[in-house]
Amino acid sequence: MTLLIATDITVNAGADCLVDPVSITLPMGQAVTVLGESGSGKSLLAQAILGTLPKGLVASGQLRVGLDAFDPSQPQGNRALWGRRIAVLPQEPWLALDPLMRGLEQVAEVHDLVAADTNPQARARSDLATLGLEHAERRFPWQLSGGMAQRLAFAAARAGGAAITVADEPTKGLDADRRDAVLALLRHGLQAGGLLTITHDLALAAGLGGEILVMQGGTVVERGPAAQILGAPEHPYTRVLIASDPGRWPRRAPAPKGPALLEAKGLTVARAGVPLFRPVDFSLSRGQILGVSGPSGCGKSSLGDALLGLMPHQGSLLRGPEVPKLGFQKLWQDPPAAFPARITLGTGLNDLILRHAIDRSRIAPLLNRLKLSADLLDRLPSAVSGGELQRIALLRALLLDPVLLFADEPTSRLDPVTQKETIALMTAIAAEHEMAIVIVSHDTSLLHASSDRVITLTPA
Amino acid sequence: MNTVLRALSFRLIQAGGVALVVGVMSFLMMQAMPGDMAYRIAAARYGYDLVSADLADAVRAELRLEAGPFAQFLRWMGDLAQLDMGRSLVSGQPVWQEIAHQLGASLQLAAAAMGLSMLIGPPLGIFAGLHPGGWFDRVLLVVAAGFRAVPQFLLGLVLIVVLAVQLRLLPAAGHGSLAHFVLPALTLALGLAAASARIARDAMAAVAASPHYAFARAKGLTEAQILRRHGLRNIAAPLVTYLGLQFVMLAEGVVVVETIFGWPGIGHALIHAVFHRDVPMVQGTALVMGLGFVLLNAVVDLIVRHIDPREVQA
Amino acid sequence: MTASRLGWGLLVALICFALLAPLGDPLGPFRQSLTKALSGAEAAAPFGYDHLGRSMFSRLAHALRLSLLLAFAATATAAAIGIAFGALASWRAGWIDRALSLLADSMLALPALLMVLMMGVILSSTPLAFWAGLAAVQWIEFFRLTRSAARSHLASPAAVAATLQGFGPIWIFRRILWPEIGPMLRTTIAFGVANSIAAIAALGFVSVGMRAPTPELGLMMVELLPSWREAPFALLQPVLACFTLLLALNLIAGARK
Amino acid sequence: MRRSLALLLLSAALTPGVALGDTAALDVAAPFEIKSPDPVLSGDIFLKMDVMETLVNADANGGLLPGLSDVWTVSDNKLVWRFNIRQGVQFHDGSVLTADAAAMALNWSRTKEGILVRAPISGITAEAEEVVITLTEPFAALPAFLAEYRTGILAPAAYAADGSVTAVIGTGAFKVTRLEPPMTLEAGRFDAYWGGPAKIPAVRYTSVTRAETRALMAESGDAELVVNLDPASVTRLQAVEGLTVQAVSMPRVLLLKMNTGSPFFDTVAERQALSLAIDRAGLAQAVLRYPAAASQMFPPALGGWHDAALPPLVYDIEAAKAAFAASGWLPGVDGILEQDGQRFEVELLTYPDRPELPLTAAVLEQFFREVGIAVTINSTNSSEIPAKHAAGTLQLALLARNFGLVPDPVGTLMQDYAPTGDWGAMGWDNTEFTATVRKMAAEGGSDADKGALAATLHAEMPILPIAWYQQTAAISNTVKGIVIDPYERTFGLKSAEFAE
Repeated sequence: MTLLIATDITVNAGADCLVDPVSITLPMGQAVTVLGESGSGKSLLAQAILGTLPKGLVASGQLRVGLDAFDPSQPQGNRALWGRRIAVLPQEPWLALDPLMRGLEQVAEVHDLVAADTNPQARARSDLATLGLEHAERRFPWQLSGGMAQRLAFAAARAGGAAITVADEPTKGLDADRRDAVLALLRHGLQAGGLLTITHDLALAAGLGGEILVMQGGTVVERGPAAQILGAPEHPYTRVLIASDPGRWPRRAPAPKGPALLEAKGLTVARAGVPLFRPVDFSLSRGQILGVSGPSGCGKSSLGDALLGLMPHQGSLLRGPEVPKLGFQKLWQDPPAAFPARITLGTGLNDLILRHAIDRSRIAPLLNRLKLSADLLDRLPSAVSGGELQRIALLRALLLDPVLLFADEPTSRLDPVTQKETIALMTAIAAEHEMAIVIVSHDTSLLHASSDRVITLTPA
Repeated sequence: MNTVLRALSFRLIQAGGVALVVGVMSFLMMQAMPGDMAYRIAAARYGYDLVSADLADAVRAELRLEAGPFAQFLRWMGDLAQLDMGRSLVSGQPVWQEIAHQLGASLQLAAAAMGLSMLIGPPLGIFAGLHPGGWFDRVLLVVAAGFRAVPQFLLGLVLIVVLAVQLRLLPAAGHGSLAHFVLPALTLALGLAAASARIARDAMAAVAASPHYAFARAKGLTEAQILRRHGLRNIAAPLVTYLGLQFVMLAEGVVVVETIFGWPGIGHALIHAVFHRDVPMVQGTALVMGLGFVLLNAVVDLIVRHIDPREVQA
Repeated sequence: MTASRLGWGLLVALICFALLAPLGDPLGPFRQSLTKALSGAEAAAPFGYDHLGRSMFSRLAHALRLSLLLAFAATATAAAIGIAFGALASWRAGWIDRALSLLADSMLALPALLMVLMMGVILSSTPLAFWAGLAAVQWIEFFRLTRSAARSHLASPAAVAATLQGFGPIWIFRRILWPEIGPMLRTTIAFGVANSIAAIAALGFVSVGMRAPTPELGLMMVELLPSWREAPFALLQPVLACFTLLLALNLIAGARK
Repeated sequence: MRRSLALLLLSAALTPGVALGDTAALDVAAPFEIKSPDPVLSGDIFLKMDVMETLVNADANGGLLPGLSDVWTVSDNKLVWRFNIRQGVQFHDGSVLTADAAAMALNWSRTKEGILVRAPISGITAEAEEVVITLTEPFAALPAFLAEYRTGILAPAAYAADGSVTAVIGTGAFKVTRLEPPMTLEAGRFDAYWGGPAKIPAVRYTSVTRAETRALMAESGDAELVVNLDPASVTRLQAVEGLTVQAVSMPRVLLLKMNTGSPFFDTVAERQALSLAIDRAGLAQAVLRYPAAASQMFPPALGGWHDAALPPLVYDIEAAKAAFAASGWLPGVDGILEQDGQRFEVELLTYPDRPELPLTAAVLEQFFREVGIAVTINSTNSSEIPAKHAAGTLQLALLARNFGLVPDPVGTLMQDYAPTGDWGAMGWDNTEFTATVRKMAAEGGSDADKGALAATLHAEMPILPIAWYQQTAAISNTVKGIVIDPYERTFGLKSAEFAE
């Protein structure tokens, strides 16, 4: 049985065509996954089908859900689908739940108002029980863990009885464990319906199976069964995309061990007197890269702050004698947050040059080395892409001749291809400048591919 | 529960701070008081026609003004510590009684105005906030700015002339019957509604643009259901906080309306007390208004905490 | 944005009138000729005469000068104090923060009217009392705004990065904090000035503000109010001036990004 | 204060002070605020509302009439006065007015800076049906003093042990049913009133400070009687159907007080020159809006004191300049008069309680600048005038003075001009004048005496009269019998009635 047929869906902004004609067929019990990077048009495609395109964008094509036809260019008509025929999973479930409504009610109201069930409370209770959410009935969303919120949102989205589930980037910013949980959840939904997933996450796509469409620049460059696309990609872009999976990165050649820069013994960080993670031992010399992994909230960032001297630590931490005053620098997870938001990047760099009497002629070669165009410096941080901004942050740090760079999830907000380029550049620069890097990531394969040594923090 | 206790203890500390500030201000006032305080009080008591040097001397002796400002200040503060606000220097009535009557009248008027404004402002604001940038939103912005810019006495006069003098629907001024409430309350309410409409509009626009509002749509609820179940409760917290603040601003803004409509009130009392250098009255009024503010805020805190149990950042 | 531009246009027009009108004015705000009381416009007095035969044109210009000057001075003072204290409280934290916050919270509890009236007793000069009283009321808003903005921005990665790069607090204030709170301050200042002007006029109207014969908007209204049926245009002038001024400021403050 | 603040706020908010308006009541709106139930503070309102009465009454010309005392006598040595108390008078609480009760009320008034402290009284006692007042020296104005509101008679039950007044229990035609200072007084007909019950069932007094509001209340029919209209409203209300506007000349005078001890005003010539610089007619028309320019000290309302034969005060700016020049005041380079290097710069003190005063001051400032006098206006609290008078630092003051506080102006004259007083002459001492006033106070005086005093003031000008006041009121045509009394003692409520 075919749940949904979308034929020749396009998205236009005025005369610009943002998505070239795409057709999708979603059979019962099957997953269709649209794979691509930001700007590839994959989200617009989903929005065109749902009828949620932003103002100014117009869709065209034909849409058939079950036996009923809908016109994507008249999105008001699509509203009847929401909840009843198509369940939309929110991107960040903890934000999508009403913060002032208790868990059970968020699900029960859909049974009541959308599905017109006679006993909505009981139905909702059994939904929650199925997902192991008995404890969430009386709780507010902000009292739930991320995973619980995700399951609650899943239950609420599907309570209207929709057979089709649309999930837009359901694993954005999740670590491997959580990603697996989401995968299980989506597969659970697959038992009684169809699933359309929009993602850049190769592991998720592999796990869901079914059909995969690879999009680049608004065009589907390759489509086919999951095993075929992931196993034997044909289009060059698909190959680049698949090669950007950290699991497929080449292993780094170990750096020579020099004099120690940092020597940690029994090191931990305490908050309100309670240690965050079990004490760790490591030593680090110039040119080396240390990977740090661990579950979320175990104090990875705090460890970095302790290394940088921004936070007190417990245990012993010895710094090399020759470390200059501004020798320890940091890269942040969210690149725009690391720059003053209201001044241009050039102004900030100029202030830095004046402050420390840095030779201005060093900037041009560095821009070149980091593959950055000089006119980016005239822009505000918000007008520069995340990958470029992270490289400018690297440039900013390099101007101060650091001996250690603490990189806190430096690529978790970047697309896979950009992530690969950025990490490669960082490691190369570390070798050139004899700089040590401490890199924090939730992605262990990334760490293993790019570090000399990986330590894993375990909660105390 | 302990967050409630923490909030209440914060309000208690604030109450202490209020008493302290009032005390210091009163002391400064006493210090700044020119030497002819006795004359001023005599003028207030007996009328300007009757003030004479003899009367001033009698007042000075009666109130022990010779002791100097510092001694008086200590005396007043001492009384206050025993919860005695003393007597008005002018009328001789207990400050307590005078405040109770006048504040009561102000509060009645303020409550009526608030009630009326809440029927006008928030509904308009919510409607505009549901369609931000639409024609209604833009018209409301200008109309609200206009109403906030109209001097209240002018609005009051226009209302009197139209509704009382021309149409003879309502009494022009005075105090005592329900009908007397309508015009002054309406005068105040129009300005208040202009302000609360904006707050409601901004809160509604923010909530309507939030991911959870979009998710409610995705769940299949209709717009009316979403507004009722996910909109109103979420805008209630900022709105209630603002209305609490507005109530206090109202208590002082009411003074102009009070004089126009011949309404007894705290603003009126305060102006007289300050003008006549009736220090216990000024002190008592300031203290009661300040503590009233603290109390009101404590109540607002509790209501907001009930609506939105998330830990509010101080 | 058009509402905001309209607001700026009105404000600039009023300021120009207030500054320029007295330059070419032969009569001045005090010269009276009783025989011309409430009579209409003529070359020497383009807006007619008030109940004492004084030039409305001249009085209006001087009243606007006074209101604008007092309101801007009070708000500027309040902003300076509030921002300085707010930055100090969030920078130094600890007991300084707690003491300043308690002071602000306590003063916030006192109604503005009370503050201005009490200042009127402590300071003998009325304009000075307005300035001090309104500043004493308004600094709290700037303090709270700066403090909360500073608290979030001082903990932001950008501020930490600046510290790691060897920048001091002044750079952080100038490059990170100020550009963030600046736009918010525009709104707060516009509201502050509007509220000050309204307060000055309201107190003038209840006869506890500026004293006759000083030209002041509220006082002019109350003086001309008795003749509102004989000479509605005379009364309308200060009313319109006040309304336009407040409307301009409200439009500026209320403009949305 | 034992209850908590929270309780206060709640109870104040919930007090049902809300009752539907009683249309059967006659509404009076006036600017005066009720301060307390004590006649010494607010007796004027109780007297006018016919709630409280005095031993002696006065007619519209200031002539004395029997009040709660039907007849009074004075001993041959003029030191013992006997006031016979009217029989059959009841207080509102049902108790009977006795000489004891009256004496008690007067004695309490005496302890409270009432007017009686100004009379040379040695004792007030009750003997049978008479209140006996003994004096230390003869004092003819005593009955007039007993007509003043501060000597109003309340029942013994109205006084607490310390003499403070807790309730208004008078003998008037209306009995207080609600008293809420500072705004409201409501009173219902007192059926046991000795003069026969009033025709109107109830009266209500509302204090409304803004003149514009009062005028609107008259126009909208809210209040049947509105007193103290502002000048601009008078013209308008005259055109309103269903209203009658009454204006009555009253014994209140707008005065310019000068320090005759200062070098600016120490000669009669200088004071006359200053008087010539004032355009009284123009000022009265612009500020007061009625033709009330003072041509001499006493207005026509003060029969016997006003002398139509006196040459009226005139406005002549050139004569004023010439007179100043003759006195040695010559214009300096900037036009300001100078004498021996001293510039003619003075401070003019006034107060805003009466809105016309600062305005008048502004007008005077312009008049005086014309002749070369630089005036700085200081509009401040009224009490600054007696305070600066006492300190000797006063230069010029603008004030409004009522000669009818006591129906006999001699009381005011004694306070203000025999020889000086807080609200009268400053640094002026005319022994003959003083002697005459004192004699009149003790023994009473003839019209010739009064005329002589008025002539002296007119000639020596210790103070400059500017304008005479008028009492204005708007009366609804639905009521009959309202009286506008120049002495502000009554509205005539007890005999008024609704038309139809």
